[in-house]
Amino acid sequence: MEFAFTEEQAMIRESAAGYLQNISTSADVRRVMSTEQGYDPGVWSGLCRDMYWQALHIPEAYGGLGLGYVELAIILEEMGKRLFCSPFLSTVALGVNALLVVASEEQKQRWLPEIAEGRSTVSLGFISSEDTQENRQWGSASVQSHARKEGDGYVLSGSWHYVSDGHTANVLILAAREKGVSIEDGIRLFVIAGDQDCIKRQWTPTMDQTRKLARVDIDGLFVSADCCLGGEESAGWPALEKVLQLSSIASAAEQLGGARQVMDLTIDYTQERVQFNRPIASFQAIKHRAADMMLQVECATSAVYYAACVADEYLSERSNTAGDSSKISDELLQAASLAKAYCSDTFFHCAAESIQLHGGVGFTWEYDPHLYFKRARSSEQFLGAGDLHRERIASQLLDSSAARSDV
Amino acid sequence: MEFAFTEEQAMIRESAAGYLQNISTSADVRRVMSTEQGYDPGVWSGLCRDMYWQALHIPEAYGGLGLGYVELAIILEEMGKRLFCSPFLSTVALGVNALLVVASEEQKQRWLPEIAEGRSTVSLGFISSEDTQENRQWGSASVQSHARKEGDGYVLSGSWHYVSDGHTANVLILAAREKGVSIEDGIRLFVIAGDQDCIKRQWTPTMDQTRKLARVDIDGLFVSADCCLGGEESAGWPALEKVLQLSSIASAAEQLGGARQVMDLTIDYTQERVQFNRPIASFQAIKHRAADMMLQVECATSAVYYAACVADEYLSERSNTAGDSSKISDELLQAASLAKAYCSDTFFHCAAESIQLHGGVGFTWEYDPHLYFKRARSSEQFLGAGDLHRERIASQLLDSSAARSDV
Amino acid sequence: MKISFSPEDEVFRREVADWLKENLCGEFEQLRFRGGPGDEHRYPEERKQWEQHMAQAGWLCVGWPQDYGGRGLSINQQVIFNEEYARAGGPGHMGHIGEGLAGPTIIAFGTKEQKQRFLPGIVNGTEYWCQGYSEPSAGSDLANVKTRAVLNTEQGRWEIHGQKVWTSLAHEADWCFVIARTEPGSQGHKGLSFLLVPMDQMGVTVQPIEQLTGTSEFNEVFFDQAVTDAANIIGKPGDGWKIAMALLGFERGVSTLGQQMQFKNELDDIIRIAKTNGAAEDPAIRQRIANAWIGLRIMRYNALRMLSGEQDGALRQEAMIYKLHWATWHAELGKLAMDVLGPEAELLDRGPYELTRLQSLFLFTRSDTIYGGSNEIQKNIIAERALGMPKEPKITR
Amino acid sequence: MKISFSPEDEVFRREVADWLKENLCGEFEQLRFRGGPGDEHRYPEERKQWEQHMAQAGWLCVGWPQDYGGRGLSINQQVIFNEEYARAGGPGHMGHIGEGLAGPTIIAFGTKEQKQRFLPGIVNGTEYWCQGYSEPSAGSDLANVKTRAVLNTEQGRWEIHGQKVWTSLAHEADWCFVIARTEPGSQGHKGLSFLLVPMDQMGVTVQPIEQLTGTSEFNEVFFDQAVTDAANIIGKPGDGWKIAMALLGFERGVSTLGQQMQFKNELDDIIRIAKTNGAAEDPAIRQRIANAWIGLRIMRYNALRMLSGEQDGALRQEAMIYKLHWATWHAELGKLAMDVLGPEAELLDRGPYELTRLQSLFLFTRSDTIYGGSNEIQKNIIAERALGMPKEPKITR
Repeated sequence: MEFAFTEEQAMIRESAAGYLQNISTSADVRRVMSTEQGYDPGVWSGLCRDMYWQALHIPEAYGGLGLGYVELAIILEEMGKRLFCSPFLSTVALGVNALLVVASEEQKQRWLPEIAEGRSTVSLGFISSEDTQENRQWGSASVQSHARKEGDGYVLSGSWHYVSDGHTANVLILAAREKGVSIEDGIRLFVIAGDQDCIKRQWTPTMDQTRKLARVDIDGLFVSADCCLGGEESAGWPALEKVLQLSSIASAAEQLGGARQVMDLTIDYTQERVQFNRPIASFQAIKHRAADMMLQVECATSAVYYAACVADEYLSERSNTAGDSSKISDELLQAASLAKAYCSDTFFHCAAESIQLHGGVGFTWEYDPHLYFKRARSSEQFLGAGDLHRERIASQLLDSSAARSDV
Repeated sequence: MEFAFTEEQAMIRESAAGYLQNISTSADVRRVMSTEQGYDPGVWSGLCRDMYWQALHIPEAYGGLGLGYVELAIILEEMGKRLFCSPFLSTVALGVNALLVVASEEQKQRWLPEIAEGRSTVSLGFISSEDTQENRQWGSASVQSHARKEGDGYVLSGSWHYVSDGHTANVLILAAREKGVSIEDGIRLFVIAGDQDCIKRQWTPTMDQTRKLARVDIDGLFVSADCCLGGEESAGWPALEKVLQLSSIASAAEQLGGARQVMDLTIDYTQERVQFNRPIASFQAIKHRAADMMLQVECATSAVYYAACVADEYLSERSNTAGDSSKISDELLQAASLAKAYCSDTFFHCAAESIQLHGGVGFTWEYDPHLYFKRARSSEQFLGAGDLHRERIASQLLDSSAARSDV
Repeated sequence: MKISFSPEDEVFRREVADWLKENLCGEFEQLRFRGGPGDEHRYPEERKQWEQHMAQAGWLCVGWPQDYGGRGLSINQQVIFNEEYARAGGPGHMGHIGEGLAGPTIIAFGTKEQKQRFLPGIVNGTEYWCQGYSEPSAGSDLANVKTRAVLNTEQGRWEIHGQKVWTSLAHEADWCFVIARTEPGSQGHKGLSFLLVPMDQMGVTVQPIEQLTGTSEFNEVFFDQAVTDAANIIGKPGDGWKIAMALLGFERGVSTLGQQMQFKNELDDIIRIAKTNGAAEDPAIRQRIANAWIGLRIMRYNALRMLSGEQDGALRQEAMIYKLHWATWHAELGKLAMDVLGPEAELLDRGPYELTRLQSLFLFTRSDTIYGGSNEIQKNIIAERALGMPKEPKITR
Repeated sequence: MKISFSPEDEVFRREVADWLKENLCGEFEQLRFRGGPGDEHRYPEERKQWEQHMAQAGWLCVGWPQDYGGRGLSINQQVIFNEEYARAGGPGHMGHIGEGLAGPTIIAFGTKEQKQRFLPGIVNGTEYWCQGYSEPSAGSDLANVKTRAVLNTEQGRWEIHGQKVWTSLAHEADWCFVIARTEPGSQGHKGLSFLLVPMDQMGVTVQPIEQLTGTSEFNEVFFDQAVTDAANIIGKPGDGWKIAMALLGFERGVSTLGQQMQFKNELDDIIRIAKTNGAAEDPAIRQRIANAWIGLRIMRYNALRMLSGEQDGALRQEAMIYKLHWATWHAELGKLAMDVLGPEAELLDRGPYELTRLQSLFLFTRSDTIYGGSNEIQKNIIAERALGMPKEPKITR
């Protein structure tokens, strides 16, 4: 047990902070977020070449750096601080994790190296119901696209909503189920090239402009059986669920960065802003609210890095034994929901406080708080907000026969 | 529309405040709360004689003062301020309301005058399940005592829990259902003398010592049919529910008083207590928390007197037409749940803040905050806490075909 | 104490409802439910026409005394009028600053000539007003006003220099009432005056402020050698603080009842969506919807308490909490709207940045807790004035 | 960064668990899960015997260096020891003030003679300590200490006058460390000294404070011509503030991990009840239980962050929030316990005022957010020291 960053990890953070500070200023964010693409291809390919972060937790066997989830969380936290606009979260948290957890050896060989080399971005779409209530749960019921078995492959049809960077991703991983099958196991993941003519991909403009969503429509696309991640008998919702849990931890790390940065810039502002002849930072009510923010941000830090350690253990147990024990599987669920619930609330709270404590300028377009506020809202929603994740934890604690609150 | 107190109402408040200030000091409360009886019989009979509050909203036809629910709320608010220990709430909110809403003309003639004259205290027991989950809901499922039809009457059996002042009440009104009948209409209310040998009544000591609870056990007591409130075909849960709604408004008024008083004494304390060379009331964080309390207390005031006006309209419509329209019936449910939910939260919040802002002495037995804190907790629970009442409102707003959010 | 209206009042309610039904249609139909907070910049010309149409039937300034062109309605009737107006979807009043602030101030403190000059334009819907209070470095702190005005006795006019900010409707207004420092070197509350300044002149520049919604209701107003006639001062030089404080009282009038009906429309929308999209099955959402409903009811009875009883002019406790309560409530409603919508909440009406009605609610309500006295200022006021707690100590360093 | 323990550490964990299983039984069985907060006054003699029993096996002061009689455990082993102790239901340490505060202070600042005199009593469980910090009018404000001590050079002893308050276990303690003003007329942080005073003397009176629970863990301690040997001062006269501040750092040690295990026992109780009585079906309760679980996990990782990495002695950010976090969490847990119990929560164990375990939790946790630096003080410290925000301005009037 050693719950502190290693020297190497501290160096990774430092270099990430320095790099992002140059490529993701407020002006950069504003410039890029107003485009449909949502990222600067030159910046992205530069990052892939210089920093190789897209390959961070891809094993060395597939051309990656072979680092762990703690390192990934560090990078994401730094990106979150800068509201960095890029397909990183989609590609690494959704795409790479799906391949690591679900894909067969052949599929890993096929796809991971081209991601590691920065040649492909990836996204994953699964929400595809027309029933809002099903979609609200971010669960297996939201997968309502269909994959009909035909010959040596499948015919895909459906509309996938809220696909992060889905309109620009080179590779799409899509979840679909056999028609008429409502059980969790009836779900399969398919990996396909994104830019095929028969795939209609449409950017859906969003309130948070720093993260792009798309809708993907397919009406009867034949894909061969080897596009089915992990083989035809594998996958299913339980595997996809693990991918989403790993992604939740990644998203939480990014939220943590956003929360910390928006807190810091707000406290800086209160030190400068003079009212009634004093910097407003000297008013006790402001100080106490700042302290409340710091408490939450520090707790969020513990939550994220604890969850990252669990993700590390999960991925290494999975790669060593090609399966996962129920113990580590339960722990991943708990850690992911804990981190996502806590960081969602923390980021939203800090961003809302930021607008309030900035006063009048806090709700102008010109100042930055609204960018964090909108990101806080969109990332809170992404993969489920606090209530949903708390209910998942409650279900583990209360609905099983034995209490599992082990510290 | 005139949402201000009349001159007469202002006078009632003033005289109530003056009277209670003398009979319910902190020392009085501490003396009386440590007894099993829970009130001072001399003080109680003095109050009945001098103030006639027990008869406040009993119609003049039955020897009462014939005043309204707003006046009742004023008295209860003042009692709440002083944590007055007496069977007033049980007798008037539970007892008199049950008789007003459910009893037949003969039964009113029989019982109301003796209450009006201060000869009898009353209580009402209905929670009688052994299943905690049923009891938590304070609803019809918690009525699990039995009334078996036998000859010209009924045989009562059961154990009634959490009966306020049930061990001292001269008259008991008890809810029971036909065995095997689970529907709401199968419930009847029986009014009986409290001090019969075959009724086992036991004080159950409670955390809040200012309000006494008892358990009432009956094993096969025959009561004649004319003890059945409103006649054998009347009553049912819907009528009892209205009684509990009226009682919730009464309880909320008392909570309001408690909240306001504990806020005031806390603010006074912060003005006196010097730390770091200043009264702590001068620290902005303390001031803002005081302002938050005042906001809640003022909102609670609006909630209580709005609800009291609705109760007034309900009781007068009922006495004029011997029935109630669905409109006023819905309004009573909403107003009662609104007031009880809001005042429960407000009182608990203010009492907790009181302990905190008193610092060290706040958690001593010697200072008063803990008395309010414990009363806040017990009254929050009584007839259901905030969540329960909010869910009742939500059910009206969301589960019916038409939205009913009419301002 | 009584919450129901008299039969006579109910007759009046029908009269208002009928008039609105017969008149808020045709060319005005498009204005229904428009022009509220976050939407104030829409249809300005059409809304002015609508207000002139109302004026012809005597429905502007209904609470003003008849002597000044008002309808002289009782408080109860004003409550009813505002409720019915909002229920019918009557558009946001372009003239509300004139009707609710400038007018009452002129009635209370103006000269006979000022009343004759300025009140008819407000009552007729032909002259519009904006408010010059906040300044960039003063913010919530009126005592720190830096805009200065000098009386040029030769030319018989005030000359004004300075900058105001957060001025809503400035680009639509004919007049602005400006708090300016008229005593050079004065500090704090002293030496301020309350001036009426025409907007259509060289010396006044209006610069819209782009908000987090991407729209601009608020403006910066620059006064650079702006002028107004020497007579256009309310009260005497140096009375500015006193008048500004009295005006704060006018702000909390019956129009709040109309505001509440708008809030009710929003809450009804949210309830309707929740019932349609399944959010109504989510227990946490249910609790929050019930809470929102409770808060709105309480807001109504807070307002009725303010309006009932003797109007002795002093701000009572329930009035001091009013702004803090509604602003906080409204911001929470905005968040609730998003959470009821779920993932769909992110999707814009259309690109590049056209917000849906509820997104606009969500974002714009973040300003409710800031403008017109932020929550923090409100809490200071409550603590110090209502609860008698000490003021902030003076700073020595 | 790594959250699992090494195989060697897991071996040690079994060793601790086994020893406790074999020893915390028989005559000591009754002490299991006793003596925690709100229960500190129970079984004092039996618990002292238990601590002496532990001492014989070397299980007191396990984190102290072996040179001073400790076991010299690594941080990880200390974590494990405290977790297993709490998991086994090990009773609250009577000696925790000696082990966690007095001892480390003497080790850091004491003379060789003081170490020889005082440390063995702590390590052996034969001498117990209490803490004389707070005063009635000083409260959270150590700089305002009024207790004074004068060196009587003739008799070679300090003479102490004054009053301390909120002193837990004072009636069971052999020694008290007292912050007293030794420089007459000094103000604020200056002129304070850190004295070791024997409790068993005429000049010391202990008066229990009755709490809202009806029990008394805390005391007032009166010093009226109390004396202690001139040598019983830590550091030099005037060093009191410096030493007291250093001691604050000692307070946040590995013992917090044991405290968390007690919290876990409480949460497990609540979960068990909720599953039994149906509260587990209530969606709002489910959210709150999940939240409590989340808070406890985070508390653990906050603590592990404090204990990991380089121990440079400076209080890091995660350490500054620690007290505020656990105290607030614990008070909420108390309320949750009541709400899970529902109406039953009101019923006492027995009259006249014997609280149940969970009632005691509910009431006693209200003090968690007050003693040892109230939440308000914690927030001031966080804002000023961690976030660099300005201190309160000095008062001029």
